[in-house]
Amino acid sequence: MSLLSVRDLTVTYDTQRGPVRAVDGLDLDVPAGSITGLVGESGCGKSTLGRALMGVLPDRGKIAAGEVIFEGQDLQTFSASARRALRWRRMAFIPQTAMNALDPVQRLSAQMAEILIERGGLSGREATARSSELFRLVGLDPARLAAYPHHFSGGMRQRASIALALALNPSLVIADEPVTALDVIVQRQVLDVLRELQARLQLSMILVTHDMAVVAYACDRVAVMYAGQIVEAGLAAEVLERPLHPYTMGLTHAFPDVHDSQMSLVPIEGSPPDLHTPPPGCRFAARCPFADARCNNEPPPSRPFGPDHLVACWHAEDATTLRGRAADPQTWAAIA
Amino acid sequence: MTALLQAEGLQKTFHSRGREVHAVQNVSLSVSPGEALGIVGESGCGKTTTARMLLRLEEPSAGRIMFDGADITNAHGRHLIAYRARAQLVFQNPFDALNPRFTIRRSLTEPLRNFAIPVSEHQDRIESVMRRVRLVPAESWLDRRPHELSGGQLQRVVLARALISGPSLIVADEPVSMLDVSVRAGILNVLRDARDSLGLAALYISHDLALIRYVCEQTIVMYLGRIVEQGPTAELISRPAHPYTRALVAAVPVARVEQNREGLPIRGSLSDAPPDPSGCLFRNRCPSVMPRCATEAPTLRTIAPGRMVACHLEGAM
Amino acid sequence: MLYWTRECPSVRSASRVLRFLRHEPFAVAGGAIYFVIVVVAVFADELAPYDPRAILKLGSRIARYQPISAQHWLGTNSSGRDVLSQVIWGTRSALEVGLTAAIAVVAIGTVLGLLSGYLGGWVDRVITWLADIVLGLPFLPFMLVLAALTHPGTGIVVFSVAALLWPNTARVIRAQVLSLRERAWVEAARVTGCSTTRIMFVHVLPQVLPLAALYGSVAIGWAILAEASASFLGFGDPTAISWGVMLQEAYANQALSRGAWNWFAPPGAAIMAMVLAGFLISRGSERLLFPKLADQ
Amino acid sequence: MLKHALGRLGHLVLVLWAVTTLTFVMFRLMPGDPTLNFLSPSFSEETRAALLKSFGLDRPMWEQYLIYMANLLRGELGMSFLQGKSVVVLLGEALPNTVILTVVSLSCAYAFGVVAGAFLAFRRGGLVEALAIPSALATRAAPEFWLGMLLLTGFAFQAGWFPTGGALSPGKELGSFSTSLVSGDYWWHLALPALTLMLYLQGLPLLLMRATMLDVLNDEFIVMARMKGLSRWSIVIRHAARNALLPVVTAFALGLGASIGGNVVVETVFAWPGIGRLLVQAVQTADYPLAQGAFILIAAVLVLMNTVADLAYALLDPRVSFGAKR
Repeated sequence: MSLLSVRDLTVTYDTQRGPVRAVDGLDLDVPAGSITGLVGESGCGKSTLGRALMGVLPDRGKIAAGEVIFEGQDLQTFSASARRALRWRRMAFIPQTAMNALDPVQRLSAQMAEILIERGGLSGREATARSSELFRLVGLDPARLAAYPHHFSGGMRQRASIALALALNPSLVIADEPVTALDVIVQRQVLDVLRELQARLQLSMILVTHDMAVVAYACDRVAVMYAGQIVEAGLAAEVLERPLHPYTMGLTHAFPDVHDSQMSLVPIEGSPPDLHTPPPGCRFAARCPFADARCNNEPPPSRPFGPDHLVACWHAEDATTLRGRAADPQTWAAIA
Repeated sequence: MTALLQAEGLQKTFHSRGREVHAVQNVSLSVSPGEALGIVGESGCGKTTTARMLLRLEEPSAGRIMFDGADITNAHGRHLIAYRARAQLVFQNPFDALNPRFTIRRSLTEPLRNFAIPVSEHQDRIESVMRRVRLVPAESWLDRRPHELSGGQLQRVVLARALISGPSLIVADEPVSMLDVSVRAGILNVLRDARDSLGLAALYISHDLALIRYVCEQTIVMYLGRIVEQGPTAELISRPAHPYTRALVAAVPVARVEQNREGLPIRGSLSDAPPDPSGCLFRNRCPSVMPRCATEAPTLRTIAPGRMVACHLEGAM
Repeated sequence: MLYWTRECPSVRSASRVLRFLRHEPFAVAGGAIYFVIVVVAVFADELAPYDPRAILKLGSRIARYQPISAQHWLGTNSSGRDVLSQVIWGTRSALEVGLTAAIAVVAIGTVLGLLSGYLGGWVDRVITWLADIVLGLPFLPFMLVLAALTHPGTGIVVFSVAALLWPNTARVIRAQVLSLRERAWVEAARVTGCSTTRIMFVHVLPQVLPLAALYGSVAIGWAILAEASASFLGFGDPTAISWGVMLQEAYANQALSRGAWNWFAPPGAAIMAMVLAGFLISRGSERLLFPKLADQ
Repeated sequence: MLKHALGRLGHLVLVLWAVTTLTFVMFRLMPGDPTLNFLSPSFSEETRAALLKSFGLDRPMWEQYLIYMANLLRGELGMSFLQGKSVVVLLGEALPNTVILTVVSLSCAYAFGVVAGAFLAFRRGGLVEALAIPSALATRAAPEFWLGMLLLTGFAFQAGWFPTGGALSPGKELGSFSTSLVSGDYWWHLALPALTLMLYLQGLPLLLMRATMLDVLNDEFIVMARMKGLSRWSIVIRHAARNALLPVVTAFALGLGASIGGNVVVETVFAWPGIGRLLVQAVQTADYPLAQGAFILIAAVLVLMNTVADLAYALLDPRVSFGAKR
C-alpha cells in the first residue's frame, strides 16, 4: 500500500486576475521506502504540490478539492492542530535554498535543539547529543553546530537542512529542488547522502527537480508534472527508457550527455499554458509535435500502460514510433 | 591558425580583510576564430573572474591579453570601446541582463549607438540579428519590454545584443543554467549555429562538463584559480588525467538509469583548501596524494599532443 | 508570479493606475490633500476673506481675540488679524519652503548617492565620510545657531535642510545603486560600450528617480516642520505669513492660557495635514513602485 | 568584532574632530567681529583680559583654533555672559533633565511602538489597521511643539491637572539632581513634556516594527518554521521578533542621540530646564560661549549614539559581527 496517496488534488491561488489552479486534479502515489522524483519545468506546480502536502501554503493559496491520504488517514479531515502535530514528526521538508530557510541570527545548534525539544520532547542534554548524531549522519562535523548559517558553504547548508529534516525520524521527506543551486560535485555528494540515508532509514522521499539526470541517478520512481497535472508516472527505469508521453520524451533529450558527443538536443518550443484559462484539451497540445484535433479538444485521461506505468496521452499506443521522431530536433522545430 | 584571443599569465588577487586571495593564478589560454573553448570548474574556481578579465570587466593583477595581434591589457577609452565592439558577453541570467525600462529595440540600439554604427544601418542590423536568434517577425518583439518575455526569449534577445555589433569573440558564462530545461537546447543550438556560420571564436564557462562537451572542442579545467588540465574535450572526458577532472567527470549525472553510482574519487569540499598555498592546492581532497604534493606545486606539463596537466602523478593518464 | 501577463503595455499601466487608486486609499488621500493645498495657495487672494496683514477694527477698537463667528470663521488673533486668512496665505510660504528645500535636498542626495554607489572607491569614502560628519550635526541646533550668527529667515531653513538632510536620501540611493550595480544589465551596458557617465545617468539614474521622488515627498514635510520650528523659536522670517510664525505669535501672546484654540489649532493642523500628505503619498507609491513590498 | 569596534571608535574620534572644527569655523567666521561674540560688554576688565588670554582671541585664527581644541580637550568651554557662570557648570545642571526627559519618553514610545507594531503586523487589513497607521503617521507629521501646546492648553491651563511649565513648583528648591529624582513634584512636571515627546516618537518604532515584522514573516525561514510545526508563539518570539527587532534597536540608539538635540522645541514650550532650552536661550540672547558649548555637547551625544547604534547592530546580528555581507 502507498505511504502517501493523493487523489484529485486541486490547489488554487488568488491572484489579481482571479483564481488560478496551480495544481489541478492531480493523482500521485508514493510507495513506502522509495524515492519518487517529481520532475517538470518551472511554474508547473511542483513546489506548490510539495507545500500543499506539508499543509503550509502561502496565504493566497488553498487546497480547493481532493484527498491527501497519508499512512492511511485523510489529512484533509484533520484539524489544524492535528495537522500541525503531524508535521515534521511524520513528514519533513528539505528546501531548495537552505540559506534563506535557516534563521540567519541563530546558531545551528539552537535551530536543531528547537525542533528536538519543542517538537520531539527531548531534554536539552538529549537534544545536544542527538544534534551531534544527526550532523555525523549527514557527514558534518558536530563541532560545526556552533556556527551560524552564513558560515556554511552551500553544500554544508544543504546537509544541515537534511539533518534538520531527519531530526524527528519522519517517514516521508519532501525535498524541493535540494541540489539545484549546487555545483556538480557537491550535488553528487548531497544526492549520495540522500540516497544512503533513504536506504538506511527506510525513508520515503519525494525529490522535486527539473533535471532528468538527477531523477535517473537518485530515484526509484518518477512522476512527470506539466501545468498542474501528472502526465506520466511509473518506475524510473521504465519511464526513462520507454517514455510514453511526448513531454517526457522531450525532457529526456533536453540535456546533453557527457559521454555522447553525437547527440543533438531537443528544445521544447513555446511555454506552459496560462493556468487562468487552461486549454480545453490536453495541456501540452500547443507544444506537442504530435497533437491532433482530439488532443486540442479533449483532455486525455490518465490510464495504465503496462505494469506500474501511467500516462495521460491520446497517442500512448504509438509511443514506440513517436520516440524515434521525438529524438530529432526537426520534429520539434516545426512547432516554433 | 593564429589565435584571435590570447592570454598569458593572467593573475587576479583580491585583498579582503588584510588577506590576499588569489582568485586566478597564472592562467594562459588562446582561442582561434571558429573555435570554442570551454572553461569548467566549480563555483569559486576562478573561471568567471578569468572571463571577466578577458573582457576587461575586471583588471588583471598581472598578465597580458592579446586580441587580434594587439595588446589590450591596458586599453582604455577609444581602444577599449573598439575592443568591446569585437568581444561580447552572453549573460547567465537573462531575467536580469536587459534594462527593465528599455524596450527590446532600445536595448539593441544601445550597442549600435555606442559603437558608432551609422543610424542608416540600424534597422537592417536589428532585423538580421533577430532572424539569427529566431525571434521573427522582429517587429512583433521590438517594442516589448523584458517583463513581457519568457526566459528563453530573453536569452535570445541577450544573444542578439551580443551579436549585433558583429563581434569576433563571444564569451558565454553559464548561458543556460537559469533557463527552463525545455528551452535550453534552443539557446545552445542558436549559439552553435551563430559560431559556425559567422566563424566566431567562443569561450564557454560552466560547471557542467556535459554542456561543455556539447558546445566546445577544447576544454580547460580550473581548480582554485589554477588550470589543472586542458585538452580536447572528448579526450579529456574519456581519459581524464588529473584526479580532479576524474571526479568532475564522475559527478555529472546522466539521464540513464544504468550509470555509475560509486562514490566520488574525491573528499571534502572546496573550502578544504590547504592553508599553505605552496604545493598542490588539490592535495587535501586528492585520492592519490603523495608527500611531494605538499611541498612542490605542480606545473602544467604536456602529456600528449595538445593535452596538458598540472599533477605530479607519473601515470596521470 | 508564475505566469507572464501578455497584455499591451498601455492597458497594463492604465489598469495598474486604476488598481492603485482602488487599493491605495492612503496615497489617494495624500494626493487629495496636496491638491487642496495647491489650489488654496494659487487662489489665496480670492479665497481669503480678509487681508491677512490687515488689523481689523470693531468700531474704533482693534478686533482682538474674536471667537469663531460668521464674520471670522476661525476668529482673530491678539493683533486683530483674521486667523483663517492667515492660514490660507500660509499655504504659499509652506509650499515655497517645502518645495525648494525638498528639491535641493533630493538633488544633492541623489547625485551624491549615485556617485558614491556607482563609482565606489575613494569617491564613496569621501562622500560617506561627509555624510557621517553631517549626521553628527544636530539639525535644529545647527539651524538656530546659523540663524543667530547670520540673519533669520527662510533662506537659512532651506539651506539647513539641504545641507543636513541629504545623507538620508544619499544613503538610500547609494544602497539602491549598489544593488543595481550588481545587476547584469548594468554590466551589459559596460560591455555594449557605454561610458561610465552614460551608465550612471542614462541607465541607473532613471531606476532610482522614483525612490528619490519618494524621499522628496517626505522631505517637503521635514522642511515645513523645520520652518515651523525655526519660526516658533523666533528664527523664522518675522514678516512672512506662515503657519510657524502664527504658532509662535500664539505662544508668545498667551493664547494657551486664554484657551484660544481657534488661533493655534488650525495652523498646526495645516502643517500636520501637509506633512502627513507627504508620508501617505510616499507609502502608497512605495507599494506601486516596489510591488514586491506590496505583497507583504 | 573587536576589530570592528575599534574601527568604529577611531571613526568616532575623527567625526568628533570634524564636528568640533566645523563648530569653530561657524562661530569664528561668521559676519561681524567674532572676538566680540565671546566677550560680553558687562564683563569687568580683569575678566575680559583673562578671557582674551585664555581663548587667544587676540591671536591669529590658526592659533585660536589650537587653543580652542586644547580647551575642548580639557573640558574648558568658557564663561556664559548672562549667568556669569562657567558654561560647563550650566551644561552639567541642564544635561540630567534632558537625559531624563529623553530616556523616559523614548523608552515609553518604543515599548508601546514595538508591541503595537508587532500586533499590527498580525492584524493585516481591517479597521484597526486603517485607523492605526494614519494615526501613527499623523503624530509623526505634527510639529512637536504644537502637540505640546495642545496638551498644555487642555491638561494644564484648562483642566489644571498638570503644571504649566518648569521642572519644579515655584519656591521649591532641590539640592541635587538625585534628590529631584525622588521628588513627586519633579515627575509631575515631567509628565506633560514626556507625554508630548512620546506621542511624537512612538510612530517610528511602530511603523518600523510592523514593516520589518511583515518582511521577516515573509522570509523563507518563517515558512520553514511553520513546516516544522512549531507553535505560533515560538515562530513569533524566537524567529520573527528576534529578527525584526534588529532595526528597531538601531533606531532606538539613533533616536536617543537625535532626541537629545531635538528636544529643543519641547523643552522651550514647557520651560523644561534642559540642554535644548539652554541653547535656545543662549542663542536668543547672543550668549555665544554658552551656545557653542551646548551645541558641541548635543553634537557629541549625537555622534556617540550613532556609533552606539552601529555597534549594537553589529553585536546583535551575527552576519555583521562576523564580517559576513549584510
